[in-house]
Amino acid sequence: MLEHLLLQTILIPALCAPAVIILRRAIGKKAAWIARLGLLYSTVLLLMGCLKLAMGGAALTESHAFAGPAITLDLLGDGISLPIALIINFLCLALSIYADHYIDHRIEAIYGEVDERTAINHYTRFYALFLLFPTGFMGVCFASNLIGIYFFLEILPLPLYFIMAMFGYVDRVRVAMICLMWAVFGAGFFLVGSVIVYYTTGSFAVSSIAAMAGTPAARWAIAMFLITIMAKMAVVPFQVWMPWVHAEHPTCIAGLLAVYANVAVYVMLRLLVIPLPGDFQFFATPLMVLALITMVYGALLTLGQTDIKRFAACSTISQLAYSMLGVCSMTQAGIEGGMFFFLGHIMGKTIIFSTAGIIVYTTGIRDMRQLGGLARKMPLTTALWIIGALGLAGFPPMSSFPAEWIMFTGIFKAGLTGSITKLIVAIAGAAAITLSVVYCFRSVKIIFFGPISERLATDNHVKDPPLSMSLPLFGVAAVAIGFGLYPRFILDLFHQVIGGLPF
Amino acid sequence: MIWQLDFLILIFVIICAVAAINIRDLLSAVIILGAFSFFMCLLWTEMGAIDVAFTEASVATAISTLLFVGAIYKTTRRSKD
Amino acid sequence: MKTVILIFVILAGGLLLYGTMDMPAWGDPNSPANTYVSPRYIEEAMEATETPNIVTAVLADYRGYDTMGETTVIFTAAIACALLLRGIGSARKEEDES
Amino acid sequence: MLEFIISKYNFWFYVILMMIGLYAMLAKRNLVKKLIGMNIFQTAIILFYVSIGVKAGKVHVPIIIGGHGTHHAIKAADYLNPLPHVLMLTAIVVSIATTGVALAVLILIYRRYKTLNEDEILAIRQAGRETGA
Amino acid sequence: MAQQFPALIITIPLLAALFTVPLGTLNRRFCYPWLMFIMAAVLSMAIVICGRVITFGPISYHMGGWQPPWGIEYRIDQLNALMLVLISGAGLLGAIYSGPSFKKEIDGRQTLASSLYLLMITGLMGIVITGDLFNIFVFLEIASLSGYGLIASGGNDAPFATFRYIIMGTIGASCYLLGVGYLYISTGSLNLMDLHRLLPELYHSRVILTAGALMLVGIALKMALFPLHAWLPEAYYEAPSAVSGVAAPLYTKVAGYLMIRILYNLFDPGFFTEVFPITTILSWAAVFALLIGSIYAIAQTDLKKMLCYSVIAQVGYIVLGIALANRAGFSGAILTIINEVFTKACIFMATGAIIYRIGDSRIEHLGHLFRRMPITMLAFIVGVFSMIGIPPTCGFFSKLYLIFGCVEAGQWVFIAALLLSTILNVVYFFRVIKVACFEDPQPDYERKEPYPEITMEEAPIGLLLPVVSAAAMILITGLGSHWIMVNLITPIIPAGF
Amino acid sequence: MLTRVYDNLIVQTVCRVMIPFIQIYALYVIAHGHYSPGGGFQGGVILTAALALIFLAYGQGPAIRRMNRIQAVIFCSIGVAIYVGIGLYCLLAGGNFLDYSQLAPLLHVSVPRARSLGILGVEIGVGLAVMTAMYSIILDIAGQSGNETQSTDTEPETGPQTANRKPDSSQ
Repeated sequence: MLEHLLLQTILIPALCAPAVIILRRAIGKKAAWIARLGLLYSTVLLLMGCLKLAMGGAALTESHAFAGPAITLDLLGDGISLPIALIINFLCLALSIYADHYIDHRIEAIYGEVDERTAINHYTRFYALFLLFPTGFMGVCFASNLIGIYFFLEILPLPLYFIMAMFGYVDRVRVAMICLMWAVFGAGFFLVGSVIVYYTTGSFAVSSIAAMAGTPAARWAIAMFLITIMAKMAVVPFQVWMPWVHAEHPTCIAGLLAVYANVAVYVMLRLLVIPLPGDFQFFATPLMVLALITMVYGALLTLGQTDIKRFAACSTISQLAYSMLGVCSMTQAGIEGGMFFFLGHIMGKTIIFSTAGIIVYTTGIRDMRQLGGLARKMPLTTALWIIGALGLAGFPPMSSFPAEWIMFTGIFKAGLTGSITKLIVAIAGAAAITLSVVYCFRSVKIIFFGPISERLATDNHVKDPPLSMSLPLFGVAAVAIGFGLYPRFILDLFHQVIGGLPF
Repeated sequence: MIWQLDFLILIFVIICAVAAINIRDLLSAVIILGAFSFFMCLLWTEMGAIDVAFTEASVATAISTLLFVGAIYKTTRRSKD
Repeated sequence: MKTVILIFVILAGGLLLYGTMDMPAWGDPNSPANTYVSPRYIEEAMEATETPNIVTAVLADYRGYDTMGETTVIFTAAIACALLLRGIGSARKEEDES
Repeated sequence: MLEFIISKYNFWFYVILMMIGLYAMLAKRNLVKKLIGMNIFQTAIILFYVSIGVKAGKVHVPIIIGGHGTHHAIKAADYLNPLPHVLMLTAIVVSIATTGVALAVLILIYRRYKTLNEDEILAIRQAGRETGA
Repeated sequence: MAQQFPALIITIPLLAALFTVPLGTLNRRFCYPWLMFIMAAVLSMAIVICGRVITFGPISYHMGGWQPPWGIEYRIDQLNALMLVLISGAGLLGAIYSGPSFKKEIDGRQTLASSLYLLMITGLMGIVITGDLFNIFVFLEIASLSGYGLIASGGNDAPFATFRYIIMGTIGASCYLLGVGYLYISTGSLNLMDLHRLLPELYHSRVILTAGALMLVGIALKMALFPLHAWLPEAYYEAPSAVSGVAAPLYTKVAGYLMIRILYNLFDPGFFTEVFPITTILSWAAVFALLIGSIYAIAQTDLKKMLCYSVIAQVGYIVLGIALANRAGFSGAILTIINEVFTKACIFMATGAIIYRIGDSRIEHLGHLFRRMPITMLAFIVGVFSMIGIPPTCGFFSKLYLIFGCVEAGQWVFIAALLLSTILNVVYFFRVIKVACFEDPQPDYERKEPYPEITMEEAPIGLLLPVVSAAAMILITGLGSHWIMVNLITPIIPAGF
Repeated sequence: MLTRVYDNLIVQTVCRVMIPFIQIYALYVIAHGHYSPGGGFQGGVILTAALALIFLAYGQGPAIRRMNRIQAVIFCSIGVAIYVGIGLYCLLAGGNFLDYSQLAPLLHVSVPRARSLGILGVEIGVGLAVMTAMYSIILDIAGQSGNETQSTDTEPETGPQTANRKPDSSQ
């Protein structure tokens, strides 16, 4: 079972997708269980991989022929990629359960009352597309050559485009196109970067990037990769697409969209920070400043939102910058914290966005100002939102708290011993957290407390959603809290790789 | 193979070719094309390629001209250039 | 437009003339074309095929495959003309008429 | 110099002929003229090939003298090169076949546009497209 | 018997074409199953030949039992075998497709069209299988003439488009023939392998230079390479769907094959890169082709016209790969040929199916198509992904290898052009997908009333099956590209790369 | 069009006299292709000329009565099929495609003789194919088409010559 573990995790969702489509006539909606079981299986696999690694096992490496003898698909499961892949896969699993009712609701809202057959077609189409996400994410996590990473980065925008255009909200087709064009734009630069690497080192392996340290080509390659990464992460000059895309997609993939954007920080760590610390130093400070600007900008943008989905969307811009700040700080603690924050953020974002989806699902209202006082009618939802908000704000039981703590102490220490910029960045960044605290708690207050409107009070539909929607989110919350209370499991794994870096 | 004769026929061939593409009446042009083919046959016989000449004589001067004339009768024989 | 084409044609002709400069002289019996492959046809054809007309022997035997292609070309042309200028499948009607 | 000219002039003539054909194919606006040019063009190539096979001096056409039952040694130098002739038989057939198909197409064109002038046809099509859209 | 397959694979479709006419005179309905049966037989033979070539190495077959260079030789290496499989595969798809398509578009003339179709396949296969330069010309003409006939039988403006095609095609074939003549006058041979052996001594002869240039110009005309492309879009646009669904994938690719043969098998690779650097010109022409083709494609409002222009762009990819003259570029060119055959077949045939149902192919008329013809559109999208180069399809791998080729050659401009054309591809294809999938997207998420009732009206199975199989082949060749690289492409990379 | 001159007695009489000679000459050209210039192609074209002469002198109707368009195409396929068939027979007999030496056992002759006969066989095929193909092309291009408007089916040959058909039928 553990043989070709990494390849299995990539292939199983990819193989489940056609199965879902093919079997839809025979088993109807139960076809979605194929997706869920497949994801469950790969999650278990990854968990076993992580445990093996935690108990002192060696990093997993695999090599598979891909396209001709010159290009192979090399996979690497080490201390960073395995836990990240585990969490992402777990989120996919949780969302695949959550999506069940939600997507029914979207089909009804968009396509009206449709007959059984069409409904099942739409439903299974969603799941088939959904399964491409885990394929792409696992691939990006594990691939250890540039072509592999490019390959999987190219896959990712496709399900996004189609899911968005089929099941999204206002003006969804145009927004989907925006998203796709940004992705193609980014991918092009990534390819150019890879080609530069290949040209100078003669190989696409990530491990060979280190060989170009100190050459002028290294800077060019870094610049190319950075454009891709920043476009994906919606760092300030490239942030235009994010509020649109994040606000209008169906919320059942919200968490995955957060991963889609945020996984770029992992790519940055893998391709730039670890192999080329020296050359990356040149870019680190400007990037930190950019990250800081993005943090503040995103937070202010969030404060101004009244739309419940846009609220979550804008907060993503700000939150993404935290992990980038951590990784760009070029300190061990900063990087570990940044990566850990990445995990905390995607879990928190999944919870809060999905809860927003629940609210839209039950009330049909997106404007926060029309909501209020929902706590009495929807206690479970309120709990979920609060947990999510705590996660975003970085409050103690959640995993983002230790993450921010480690990250900022790391930067702070580096600032005290050396560069004054880092000190300023650390202080400013910590101050920016207060902004996120403000918007988080403001949202809780507006939505769940205060007076309830007449319409909502009398509406019988406004109640806690079916358990299949809330339970997976509680599962995610439990994991987030678990890591918040016991961060060592992940951090130790991270440390296996990052501890060896020369900072 | 006498090169002077050869040269002379070639000149004729060229004249025919130029005339064929410059005459405005298409029917005449086609007939001149037939003459062109005929001179070509002569040239090839003179070069020793009797089989080719025979074929050219039967095809180009007969069938090809017939086809052209037939097509021109079905369409138009006027041309602006 | 015609001037452009004329210039183009003259240039192309110039290229071709340039190519002829290195050609073996016209009628040179020792040119590669006359000494490499074809002598064997001349020497062997009579013996191998009992056909004095070497052109026929080469046409239908040594390079008989080309000739098959040539016949196919004619057939293709006939079919193409027929396809374009008549609605076939109306064979019966035409037979009635004749 | 004269020798050089004599040794090459045949090739030059074929080039001239070919260019006449090419010019007609490209510059003439009448479609039949284009076809005439095409015929000249192809014939020029055939001329070139036939010229390849020529051997100066006293040589026979490629038909073995004595006909059937000859057993004296046959010298290759005594006969013309038959291969270009063979190739050109095929080329002539190809040329007539192409002409046939082209003429068939030409008739269809005339049926549709009632003219054979390329410019007029283009104008008709342009007008048709504007009214159609 | 299997060692006679090289001859049979040509003669069987030829004989079948001959018998189609009497058969169709008996009853027009016999033609369609007959066509499919023959093409299936040809495909299976091509696969057997391909298998034999992979296991036992190149096959040499002497026509009439005469030794080359005196007789005509068939020399089948991996490249020929691959092309045979591609041609017969696309031919089979087209044959299946031809039934409903001919019935709708040229009803009453199916007999002759079927016969001509088989002749076209014969001609194309004859071009790729033979090892004799003049024989290539003969089969080139068979393929061209049948193509002229089939294309001219299409829409209203088809004859005029065909006439231009005839003029350009004849110039191209004549240039090729002249090039062969130049080679013949300086070597005395017509056999490809034999010439390859003889030519290196003559590399500095002006005759050989002119011969190479002439043959390449001729082939560039036939494949509609950039400055010589003007005839193509019109001709393929006007052709009947079944014809454009086969001609668009095959003609330009067969010409690409010929270009590979001439550049690297007839001459040594070094000749065109060093002695006579025509590859530089070719690669720039290719770059312009792929940019200009894409730009023209964006400007079109008609789906089929757009695809015709994208054929020009794709020719650019193939020629670019060939002209880069290195291992990766060469592999990329062949992968592009493979991928393009199925991609073009898929999307042209899908477009034909759309025209069959909708009546025309203007992009603004394609709304709701995804709901009306879901399977066709799904296949179409797979084809589009392959055109753009999105991973699991073969188009991704071919583009990847092309980029490697550019890297190996150190041509950064070309990489930029490739990426730009990819983005242009995305623009023009997603415009279609957008209209077809998500026409009039509702701005209001609270929408309650259903969409207007749209009933599914999928194309008939005869049109659907080839489209879907082509889409499946795109995915299969994509996933099997490793196998293709190892077994088919690596053995034929010319020595000297 | 080309069929206007029906009543030109002189032309018709000359043709009636000429045509058999032309045809015999054509057959001679085909058969004697081994020994003199000529062969299937040239002979076939001359045979076409004979048919074309009928077409020119008597009009389309009589020509079509001798051989109609469908027959022309079918005979053309038979002609090519003779060629391919001889090649295929050689293949089935154990040689390569078109290896005429395999005909020797069948015809009980020596190998060179077999090759010679094989050449004759294919020349006959070529002659038949070329004659009918050229004839078919001439009929299509120069003849009256019943298909002016590209309708899906051919109407019977109509036009002014139908009136002239009666006197012709006595020919």
